[in-house]
Formats: sequence, C-alpha cells, structure tokens
Amino acid sequence: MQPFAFEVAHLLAGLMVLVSFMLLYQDRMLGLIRVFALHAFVLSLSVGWQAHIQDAPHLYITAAIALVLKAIIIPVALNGMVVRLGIHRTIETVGGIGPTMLLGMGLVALSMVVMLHATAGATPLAREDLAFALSVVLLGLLMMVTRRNAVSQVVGFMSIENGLILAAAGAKGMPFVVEISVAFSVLVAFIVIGVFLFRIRERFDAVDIEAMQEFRGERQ
Amino acid sequence: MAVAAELWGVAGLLAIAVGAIAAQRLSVGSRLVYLSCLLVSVAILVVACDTFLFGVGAPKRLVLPIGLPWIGAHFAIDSLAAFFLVVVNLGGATTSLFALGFGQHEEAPGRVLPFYAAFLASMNLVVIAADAFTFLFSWELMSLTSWALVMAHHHDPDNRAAGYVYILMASFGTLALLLAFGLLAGPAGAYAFTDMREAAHADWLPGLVLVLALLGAGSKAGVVPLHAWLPLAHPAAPSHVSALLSGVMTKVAVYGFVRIVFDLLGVPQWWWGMLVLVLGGITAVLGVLYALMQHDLKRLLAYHTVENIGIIFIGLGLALAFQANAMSWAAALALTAALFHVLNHSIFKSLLFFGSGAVLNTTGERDMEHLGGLIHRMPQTAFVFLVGCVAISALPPLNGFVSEWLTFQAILLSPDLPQWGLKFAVPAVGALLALSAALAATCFVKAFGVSFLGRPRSLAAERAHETDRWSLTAMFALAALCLIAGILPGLFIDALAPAVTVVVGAHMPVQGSLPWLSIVPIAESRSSYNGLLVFAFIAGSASLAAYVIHKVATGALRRAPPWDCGYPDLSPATQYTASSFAQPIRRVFGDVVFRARETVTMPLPGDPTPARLQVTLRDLVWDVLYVPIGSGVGFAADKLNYLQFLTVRRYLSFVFVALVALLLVVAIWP
Amino acid sequence: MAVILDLAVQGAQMLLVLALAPLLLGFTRKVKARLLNRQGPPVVQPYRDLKRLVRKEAVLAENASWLFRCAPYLIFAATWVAAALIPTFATGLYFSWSADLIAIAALLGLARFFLALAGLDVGTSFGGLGSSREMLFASLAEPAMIMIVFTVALVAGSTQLSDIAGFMLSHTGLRVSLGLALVALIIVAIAENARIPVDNPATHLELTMVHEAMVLEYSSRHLALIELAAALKLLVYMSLIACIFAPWGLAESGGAPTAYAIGAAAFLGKLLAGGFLLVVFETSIAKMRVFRVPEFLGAALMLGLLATLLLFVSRSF
Amino acid sequence: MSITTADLPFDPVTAILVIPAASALVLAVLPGYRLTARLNVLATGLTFLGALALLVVRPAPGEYLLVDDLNTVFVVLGTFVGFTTAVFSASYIAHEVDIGKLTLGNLRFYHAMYQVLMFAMNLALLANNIGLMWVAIELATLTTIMMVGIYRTHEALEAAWKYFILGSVGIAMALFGTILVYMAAQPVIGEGQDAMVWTALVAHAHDFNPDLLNVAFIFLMLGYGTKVGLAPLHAWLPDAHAEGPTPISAILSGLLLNVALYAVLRFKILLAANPNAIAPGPLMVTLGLISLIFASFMLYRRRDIKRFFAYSSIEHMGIITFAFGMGGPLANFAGLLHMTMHSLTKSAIFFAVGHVAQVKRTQRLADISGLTESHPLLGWGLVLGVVAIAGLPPLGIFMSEFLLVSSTFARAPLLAVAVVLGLLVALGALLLRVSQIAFGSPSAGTDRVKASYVPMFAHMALVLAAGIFLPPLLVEWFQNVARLLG
Repeated sequence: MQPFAFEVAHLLAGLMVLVSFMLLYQDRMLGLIRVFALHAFVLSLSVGWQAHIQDAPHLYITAAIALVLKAIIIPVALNGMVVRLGIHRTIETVGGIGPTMLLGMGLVALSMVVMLHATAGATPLAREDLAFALSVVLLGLLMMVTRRNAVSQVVGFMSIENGLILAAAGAKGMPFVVEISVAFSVLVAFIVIGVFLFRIRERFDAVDIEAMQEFRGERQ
Repeated sequence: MAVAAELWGVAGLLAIAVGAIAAQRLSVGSRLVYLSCLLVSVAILVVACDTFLFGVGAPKRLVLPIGLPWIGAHFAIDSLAAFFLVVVNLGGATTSLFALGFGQHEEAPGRVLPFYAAFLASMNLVVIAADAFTFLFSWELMSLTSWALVMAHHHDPDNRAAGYVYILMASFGTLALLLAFGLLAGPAGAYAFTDMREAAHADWLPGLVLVLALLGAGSKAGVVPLHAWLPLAHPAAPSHVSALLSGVMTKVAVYGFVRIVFDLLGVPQWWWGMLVLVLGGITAVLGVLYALMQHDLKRLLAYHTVENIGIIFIGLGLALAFQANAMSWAAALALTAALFHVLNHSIFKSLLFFGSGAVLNTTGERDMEHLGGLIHRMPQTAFVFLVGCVAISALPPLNGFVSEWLTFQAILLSPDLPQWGLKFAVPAVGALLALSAALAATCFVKAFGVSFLGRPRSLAAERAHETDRWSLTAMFALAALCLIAGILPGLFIDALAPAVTVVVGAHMPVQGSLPWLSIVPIAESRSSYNGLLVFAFIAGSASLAAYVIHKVATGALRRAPPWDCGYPDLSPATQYTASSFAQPIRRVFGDVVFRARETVTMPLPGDPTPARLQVTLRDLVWDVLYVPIGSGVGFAADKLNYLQFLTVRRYLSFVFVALVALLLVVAIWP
Repeated sequence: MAVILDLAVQGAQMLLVLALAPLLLGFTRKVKARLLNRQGPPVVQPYRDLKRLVRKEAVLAENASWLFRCAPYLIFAATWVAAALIPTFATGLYFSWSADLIAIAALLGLARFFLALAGLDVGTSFGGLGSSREMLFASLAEPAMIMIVFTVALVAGSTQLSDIAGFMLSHTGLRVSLGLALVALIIVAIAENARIPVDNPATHLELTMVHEAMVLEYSSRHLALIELAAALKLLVYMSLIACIFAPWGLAESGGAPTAYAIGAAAFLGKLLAGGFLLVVFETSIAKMRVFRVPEFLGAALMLGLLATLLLFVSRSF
Repeated sequence: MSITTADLPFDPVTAILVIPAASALVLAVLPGYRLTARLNVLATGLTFLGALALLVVRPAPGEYLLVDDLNTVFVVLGTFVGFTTAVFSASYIAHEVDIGKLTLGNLRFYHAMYQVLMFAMNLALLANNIGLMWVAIELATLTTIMMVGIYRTHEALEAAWKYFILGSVGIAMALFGTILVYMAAQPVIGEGQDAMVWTALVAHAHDFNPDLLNVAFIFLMLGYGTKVGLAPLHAWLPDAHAEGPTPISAILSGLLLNVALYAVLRFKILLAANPNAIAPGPLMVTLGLISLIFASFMLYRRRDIKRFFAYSSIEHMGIITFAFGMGGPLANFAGLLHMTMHSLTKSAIFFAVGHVAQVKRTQRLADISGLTESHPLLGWGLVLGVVAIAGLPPLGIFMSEFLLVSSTFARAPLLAVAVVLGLLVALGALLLRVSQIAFGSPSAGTDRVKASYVPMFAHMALVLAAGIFLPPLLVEWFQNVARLLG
C-alpha cells in the first residue's frame, strides 16, 4: 500500500470527524443543513478514494449515491422544508456548546482507544478507518441526544448513517449487499421523515419535539 | 393399585369440575355437582382408609409421562400421605354433604361449582404428589382454585381485596417452596422425592430449606407473621368453602411442611425444633387473642384456625426437637399429638363453619352483634354448634381435649432435652399453649353465648329458621365424630402409628390392648386418660342426679319474666354483646398486643344523641410487616413512573449512556 | 370378689365427698361468724338449704332454653366426677387411673364453660357481666393451674394423682419449686371458688359479684345443684392441696379397713384445718377491685411458670 | 425420515418467503377489505403449512438461507402466531372500520404491510448471511413503524416517531456490529461474500480476534436489544403497543421481539465458540434482570390496558434473556419453553384486550370493570390469560419458571432471589389489575363481542396442554436446540 494512498484516506476520514464536530457546533438550522451537505461530500470523496485504493468498482457506485443523494438532494429538500416550516431562525441546543464539545472529544478518544485496541491484527488502513467511523457514529448519536428539534435529530441520524458507510467502505471486500442496504435505509428514512414532518406540521404546526411531548399516552 | 384408584378419583373430580361449567345453569345443577363430589370423595375416602389402616409395606408408587418432560409425574402413597388423604376426603365428603342443602342459596353457582370440584381434586393431588414439580403444580393449583372461590362473591370490594391479598401471599409461599425444592434438587435438576432423599447436601443447606419451607407452608397454614391473609380470605368465601379452606387446606399445608422437613431433610438440628416451637406458641396465643376481639362470626373462626395451627406446629416443633436428640419414642408421641390434632381440627372447624354458614343463610348476618336467641329458632344447629364449641375449647369428653392432653404429655417429656435453648423455650411454650386453650374456651363461650343464647338483637335473628336436612346430617355426622374421637382415642392413636413410623421411625406403645380402652402415652405409672369412662361418669351422674331429684322432690316448673334484680323488661340491647364480653380480656391483653384504644364520646348535656364508644384495634403484624412492603412497592413504582413520560431525547441518552458504559468496560477490561 | 370390694371403696369415696361438701361449707360459715363475733348459722344449715330448695317449684325465665335447664345437672356431674377422682382417704382407687390431674383441671373447665353459658342464656346484663368476668379469671387461672400440674408432674414423674401422692409420701424434703407451686395453687383455689379477695361469696351486690351474677336466674332444684357443685368445687381444691402437699395418712389401695378409717379421719382433719385457715385468710383481707384480679392471677401464672422453669433447668430444684 | 425436498410438491423454504411477498403485492392492489382480510388469512395459513413442512424436510444450508433446529422453532412459532393473528385481525378490522377509526385506503395499506412484515420476519429467521438478516430486521422495523402510525392520532404519530428514532439508532448500532464481525472474519475466511455467511463464521470463530468480537457483540447486543425491548432501550415498546392496532401489538409481542432475540442468540453462539472472548452470559443476565425488575415495578402505575401488557412483555423478554444468559441445558430449555409460551399467551391476551377495547370503547383501566359479569366468556378468557402470564399453573409458563428458578437457585442463589422478587412484584400488579377489570360490578359498554374468540382460546388451549404434558418429540427438539445454544 503506497504510503501516499494511506495518507489521503487517513486525511479524508479525519476530515469527516472534523466536520462532525462542526455539525455539533452549529446552532442555526440552515447552517446545520449546509454542514451536513459538506459532511456527505467528504464521505463520497473518502469512499471514492477507498474505491480507487481497493480498485473495487462497486464502491464508486456507493460514492456516487452518497454524493448525489446525501450531498445534494436531501439538503435541498430539507432546506425547502425548513424554510416552509419557518423554523430556520430557531436556536436550540441543550446544555450549551462547551460541554457538548468536551463530551465529543471524550467520545473520539474512547473510540480511538477501543478500536485501536480491538483491531490490533487488521491492516493499518482498516484500523484507522474503523476508529474514525466509530467516532463519527458516536458524535452523530451525541448530536441526536443534545438536539431538541426534529429536523436536527434527523440530521444527526443521517450523520450516523454516513459513519456507517465510511466503516463499510473501509472494510475491504465487504460484499455489495451492505452498501445497497445502507443506501436503501437512507432513502426510506428520508421518505418516512418527510411524510412525518408534513403530518406533524399539518397536525400541530410545530416540529419541536418538546411541543410533541404533551401528547404522550397516559398524560391525562 | 391404591395410587391408580386415587388418580382415577382425582380425574373424576376434574371431570365434575368441567361438567359443572355446563351443569350450573340447570336448576338441579348444584345438587347434582355436590352429590357427585360427595360420591367421589367417599370413594377416595374408602380407598384411603384401606391403605391407611391396612396398607402395610413399601409405599405404592406410580409414574405418569405428564409433567416435567424427562422426569414425568411421580405419585406415591405412604401411610403419612394416606392419613392426610383421609383428612382431605373426610372434609370433602362432609362439605359436599352439607353443600347439598346449603348450596341451593348460592346466587352465582357458576362461580362456585366448577372451582369447588377442582379445589378438591388439587388437594388430593398435593397429598399424593411425589416429585417437586407435581407437588408445586397441584399446590399452586389449590391456591388458584381457592382464590377463584374466595372471589365468588366479587361484588363486595372487601372480598376482592381479600382475594388479592390471598393469591399474593399464596404465590409468595409457592415461590419460597420453589426455592426450597431448587436447593434440594441441585443444579442437575433431580426433582423426584426419591432422589432428593438420597442426595447429599452441604451442611448449611437443610437449615435454609427449613426456613424456606416454613415461609412456604407456614404462609399457607397461617403461622403468625404470614397469617394476615387467612382471616380476610376464609370468611370471604361461601361458608362451605370456608370450612374446606380452614379445615382441610391448612392441613394440606401442614402435610407439605411435614413432608419437606421430616421426610426430605433427614436428621434435623435442634434449633429447627426451637424455631418451629416458638413460632407455634406465638401463633397460638396471637391467633386466639385476635379471635377474641372479633365480632364477625366467620372471622372469629378463621382466626381460630390460626390458633389451632399454632398448636399443631407446637407438636411438630417438639417432634423436631426430640428427633434432633435421637429420642424417637418421644418424637413419636409429639408427632402423634400433632397429627391427631390435625384430624380433630379439621372435624370441629368444619362443623363450626357449617354452623356459621347455616346461621348466615337464614339470618343473612355474620355480625354477632345482630344475632342472639337463635337456640330457640334453630335448636338442632345450636346443639351441634355447641358440641363444636366444647370440642374446640379442649374440654374433656370430646376430641379437642385428647390431642391437647397428648401435647401436654409431650411437653412433660422435654426436660431430658440437653440444649439450653430448648430448656427455656419448652416451658414458656407450654404456658402459651395453656393460655391459648383457656382463651379459646372464653372465645367460644362468647361466640356461642352471644349468637345463640340470650334474646334476638335484630329482626333477622328473630325470623331465623332451622336449616335443611342435608346440612344437619353433615353437622351431626361431624359432631358424632368429635364424640367418638374423644371417647375412643386409643383407636385413632393406633391408626396413626404407621404414619408416625414413616416420619419419625418410631411409634407410641400400642393402646389397643389396654383395659377399658384408656390411652397411656408412655408408661402406666406416668399418666393415662380414659375418655370413655369420663364420659360415662359424667352422663351417669348427671342422669342419676336428675332421676333422684325428680323422684324425691317435685318436678314442678313455672315460666315467668326474668328476675334481673327487679329491673323491668328491658330492650335486647342491654344484653352483653361480643365486644362487651371481650372487654375485660381486651383491657388485660389488648393494650400490649393490639394497642387497643377505647374512645367514649359523651353527648353534651341535654343533647338526645346517644353516647358512642369506639374501640380501635391496630393489627400489629399488618402495620409492621404488610403496610411497609406495600408502600415500599408503591414508592418505587411512583419513582420509576417518571420514566414513562420522558422525551425521545432522554430515552436516546439512556441508549447512549449504556453504549458508552459498555465500551468503557471493554476498554478497561484486560 | 376383690373387684366388688374396690367398687365399694370407690362408691364410698364418691358418697363421702358428696356428704362432706356441704359440711365443709357450713363449717367455714360457722367459723367466719365466730371470728366476726357473730353466732352464725348451725354447721348443718347448708343441708337444710339444699333440702328446702329441692322441694320448691322451679321458676324459669321466659326465654330460657333447654341449655339453661340441663346446665346445672352437667355442672354438678362434672364437679362430682372431678371430686370423686381425687384420692381423699386412699390412693389407687379402682377408677383413679381413668383421668389424671390435667383431666381433672379440664373437667372443672367444662363445668365453668357451661356455667358461663347458662349465665348468658337468659339475656340479662347481669348474666353477661358474670360470665365475662368469670371467663377473664378462668383464662388466667387455668394456665396457672396447668403450670402447677407441670411442676408437680416433673417432681413426681407422673401426672396420676395416686402416683403423685405415693411419691410425696415416700420422698420428703422441701423443694423451692413445690413451694412456689403451693402458693400458686392457693391463689388459683381462691380465685376459682370466688372467695374474698376475688369475689365475695356472701354478697349480692351487683357491681362486685361474679359467681352470683351467673346463677342469678336459677331457682329451686337447679339452684340447689349449683350450690352443691360450688361446695364440691371448694372440696376439690381442698382435697387437691391435701393430696399433693399433705399426703400423710393416705391409705394404700386394698389396705385393711382400719387404714381406710385412719385415712378418712386424717382427710376430715385436713378439711377442717384447711377450712379454718381459709376463713382466717378471708377475714384478714379486703376484696380486690375487679381489674386488680388479673395481676393477682398473673402472679400465680408467673409463679407456676418460674417453678416449671426451675425444674426444667435442673431436677434438683 | 429424511424426506428430501425433491419429493415435496414445493420447496418449503421458498414457499415461506415467496407467499408473503407475493400476497403483499396482491393485497396492495385489491380494493375493499372483506376479500383482502380473507386473502390475508389464506396467505398466512399457507405460510404456516410451509413452515410445518420444514419440520419434516431439512434442506442443506445455502449461500443466503439456512434452516437448522434453532430457527425452525422461531419460524414455526412465528408463522402460527401470524396465522392466528390474521384470523383475529380479519374480524377485528371489520369493527374498526365500522366505528370509523380506519378508512378503506388504510386497510389496503394495512394488509399489504402485514404480509411484508411476515416476509421480513421469515427472511430474517432463515437468513444465513448476517447482512441479509440485518436488512430483513430493518425492513420489519420500518413496516411496524408504519403500522403503529396508521391511526394518525397525535399519540399514534408520537409513538411512531419515538419508535422510528430509537429503532433506527438501534439498527445503526446493529449494522456497525455486523461490520465489525465482518472485519473480524475477513483475515481468517478471506474477503467477500463468505465472510458474512453464519455457518462459515461459526466454524472459524475460534480463531477470530477476540477483542474485536467483544466490541462487535456490544454493538449487536445493544442494537438488536433495542428491538427485543430490554430495559434501558425499551422506551419505544409501550407506546408502540398502546397506539398501534391490537393485531399489531399481538404481532409485536408474539413475533418481532422473538426475531430480534433470535438475532442476539445467533451472535451469542458465535461469541461462545471463541474461548477467549468475554462470555456473553453476564451481559445478557444483567440486561435481563434489569428489564425484569424495572418492568415489574412499572406495571403498578399504568393507566392504559395495552401499555400495561406491553410492560409485561418487557418483563417476560427480560426473563427469557436472563434464561439464555444463564446458559446450560436446563436454563436454555426453560428459556425456549418460556419464549414459546410467552408468545402464545401474550398474543392471546392482546386478542382479549382487543375485544375489551372494542366492547368497552376505551383502553383506560379505570373505566373497565366487571368483565366476568358483562361478558363471561371474554372475562374468564382474560383471567385465564393473566393467570398464565403471571406464571401460575396449570399453564405452561409455570413449568418454564419452575425450571428456571430452581436451576438458577442451585447455581447462583442471589440471582434466583432477584428473579423471584421480580416475579412476585409483577404478579402483584397483574392480579391487582385483573381483580379490578374482571370482577366487581360491570362498567358501561355491554354490546356483544363481534370479533371471533377462536384464536384466543386456541392459544390458551395450547398453553394449557403444554402446562400439563409436553410431547417427547417437542422436548427432544428443544433439548438439542438448548445444547446448540451452549
């Protein structure tokens, strides 16, 4: 494996983790969607590069799907939806930016320790790739936990999916089936979200999850 | 052969239970079901008596492929099981006979008939079960069917609450027994009793199994700390079922305890006897003190079951103590006393519940404050109830006295026990036993006196009428049994010998050969008692006195208004009621045991409203043990309930925390 | 031939007991009057009362049931059987082994049970008052009695009265436990027979009466039987104390008639001495409040329990 | 009796998968609900027959599909409960339309999704490729989310949303675990397809990298654990049960939880094969115990009848996971028996609850009382169900709890005491509610029960029979599955 190829893959994966941190940092809705688009773009670059290194043609298709679907179509649709819902100006994070970032650092450190320790035997590329993928997943989960808004939660979920694709791409020779399924889940997730958001919008004019809470069963 | 016949009997009862679901709509349905139950119970009784009296040699075994897959259901009848079969089916037969008449008044027969037959079947099954699964299966089935029976009159919220407490305590008992059997069976799962007997146990294990058995069987029998459900549940059921619950089911619980502790656990340690003895003593006294405070006839009888169970456990405790010190002949005496009291109690307790059922039927009243003067309107029931009261108060000619007398003889043997704990416990328990016997007499003077004697305190009591023929025959049969057991105790003791040898390895000296049918527990010089002669003397001298007086002096008689120290004819309210009769006892014992408080509210001068006297009794065991547990669970449920109303985000944080925690574990783990 | 003789001796004992009971009662009343500087009725007065009562016409309350009429006969019979079983002038009589000390205490319990029921039957407040108090005292006296029986049985190794008397005759020597048992037995005897500290036999004052309240409604032959039963009960306790704690002069069974005569004379002397001591005690003490009696009887129970405990600890006490 | 697939008219494995998929398409198109309901029943019936054929015929494990003792238990149970629920749903749905809760459009979507759900579950059970299993479970979850939100009420939407978010996070973790398993298998088995095939994985498991397997098992346990509804991850289950239509609650409790547990068991066998990986037992035991104790206490304050029985499902899944976590032939046998009995009993209870909700027109526990008076058959049926679920004899769950508690007590007394405590608290809540619902004076709502009783009493009859007598064939089948589970 030429060192140069390893360096680029390493750089791209690291860049994805950085963008995940940026996602955590965003408190504006529109900004959030733009950073997510960047996140998806970097993912497609990294998957493309993996395809180039492992010269596995199917990875190119995955990179293309990630680019077209996640970097372009979904952000545009989300943008339109956010503007129509009129929630683009809401600011919402829970527990402030500072502690969330610190927690993010801790998570990245944890995933490094766990993955490097666990994948002692694998190829260095795979080890790096998995470590970064795990940290992106954990950061996505952290984002979902610290956001009140339905849209930002969906974006958090999508960033987890990106982490998964990064991990899947990193796994050499993983059969094509997995890529299709990940893409498949993103597609369906998006449709379901769309349907729900409109339904929710139609029902009680808010997408804020807090507003939704008081309809919980047994609340009477 | 006997086991097969017994199983066919049980299958018959179950078939009746299923049939009853259909038959209960027919007008003659309840009579049909009770008659068939009677016939089957009598059939099983005959088989049981045959194996019990003449059955000799090894216990008869049978294994069916049902139950636990690789072990199958084991059934065995040794003479101990045969004795308890006799007790169960005697109770079943007399109750069915009584129910032939009493059952007609049941307004929802559909809720009683099917479960009644199933209840009898499950009790029979418990006694013949010979492996852990079948035993617990039929044990819990017994609780389930009796829960359904207690819930028969479900419109009354107290009955529902009583049913709920009952099934909860029953399940607690079963789970305790389940743990006990888990220990005995070991990890490999040797659940058959035969394997359990041979299995070698660690030294700490039998002690723990005893405690668990006490929790399990004790809660079903009604030993004090776990007795709270019994006075709630037994009165809630229809009267003939309460008779079965009190008279027979508690005996099946005693059987369970004896089977586990004496049979499966092998040689006992001395502190077992001490524990059971002390528990028995406390149960006896607390039971009778509670009973004294009641003015609901059926609750009074239910509390009395607790007292008699205490007496039985005193006998068992003594037997354990003697067995631990290898005094097997003394253990045989103590166990014979306990088993004889099991039989006696099932006879007179059923009789008393039948009587209270008859009273409840005609007057619709359970509260003694509204009864009175029933002896004039229900003379036969009154006579039979009186015989029951005399028997339960352990007075000479009848059977209650004989088993108590044997227990006293066993206590008198115990100075030879070496352990210091026992040296102090036995006399103290002896005093408790004597105290409870005397208080029992007081309680039943109150019960009989207030409800049957004096003048009727309510319209319902005034219009009472005698019950039907069937109930009376059942009651007279039981009364006759009380007398026979009291007069010819020797026969019963010899009959019990094989059962006692199975359990303790020795039995009392043969009583049959003694002159004049008297019984000598240990030695001629030590003590002997002749029921027949005492009865003959009393009857003889009474009739002699009557004859002489009527011959020598006049037999003239004149009716007049009662003298009552010259007071004019007052309203029935001036008579002593149940709570006023118990007032002196309450003053002496009540303050300590029940924190009894009497609050008298006198009306203002010139205010016509009557003065009111309220007696508040706190049931200590209920306040100290049951209420904290209930509120504890409620508190935990409230605290955890918040977790139902969180936002999605917080639920996600649970998942997140779980993931991070586990990752940390893996990271730290070597 | 021997059987008939034994039966005759047993019959003699039963008649003796029946005859002496009213005499004992008359004697105690006479001595009490003498101590209070009164003339007092003649010693045979109780016999005359019984004869008078028996011939009168019985007046029954309207709602008195059949229990009310049978109870006196049962009470009399039970007490008479108990009295007959206790050895008075000779031990080891023909039927003495048919019931031991516990059975005798239980027989007295049976009599008390029916007396209390009879009290309740007529449905007046006095009957209830008497029964309730009687059963209170009984529920403390009977356990004390059982404890005394335990003590004596543990010392003598048997609960048969004849064997106990025989043991007491042969093994002299003071024992602490027997002393305690004697005091307890005296307390129980006083409470059971409704003597002064517990209940005044002579009074008719509603507030204090216990025994009298139950028999308020009885008349003529029923009242006679109950009076006789009460007298018999006093004799039972006297002969019990005599038999256990002062067994001197008791003849062996099947002994010569002279032994029986000596025994009878000794028994009569003991009775008179006991009666005298009882009256002296009664005149020297006032009646207790009703709710002080439970402590009085509680003391007896504690003494009995202490005695039994001592014996359980070691046989030498 | 090795009848090869040749002499059967159809290959059972393909039948089990093709029938639901095909009927899903057909049902999506047909208008009207009377015909589609019957078709739905027919389809599930055929699938069940196919599953029964599996008992006789055992095809060799293929590239994508595998049939062995373990998953035939789940397939047969799943298809049977699917069939009886279809029968129940046919009569239940008709009533729902009458009272206007569902429109005709919904029903077409409902029946199509029902068959898709069946297809997804059968695929997940039969998949040999762990990736394919993941996809199938993901499909099943998404269809159930759709079904939960079908009523379009606020609560239904909120429940569906909660189910979606938690479900997706769970599935994402499961996928990450699957990838890690692939990474561990890759150096040993080589790249590509056969590093995902379960049979190959199990064969070579002993020389995988143990640390990677541990991390993988954590992700898989938490991922699929969310689907099983274990305690810290359970939040979606009560609301999904309460707000979705009753047949779906029955399917959820009776089937979907078992399928997820099946996936966990597959990976437990995998991990158990590798000696120096950490033992999977303790993790499952702790999660099982937490779920048991937590759900038992949560039962007391519930006000909605379906949410009440949902927590009971969590409690029983906790017991089953605890049993499999304890391991050993006796505990595994008890776990399998308990799972079968729980599926049958809980779905029967949900059928009864469906009737109650329709007759009394409410799900609030406070408004339901006196059932044995107003509807004797329904009332006593519900009492029998609750008595069964509380673990009282003569019904089957008593036997499994008997085996579990007694064998655990001999090995780990403290754990057994904790289980007994949980069972007792749960029993207290169950019987408190049933004595209020079934007894007392009947509350309002006394119109006749229209839906059929057959499925409910069929299940209860099976449970009653199993409580008394287990056929030796079934016992021997469960025993070698128990050995397989290790």
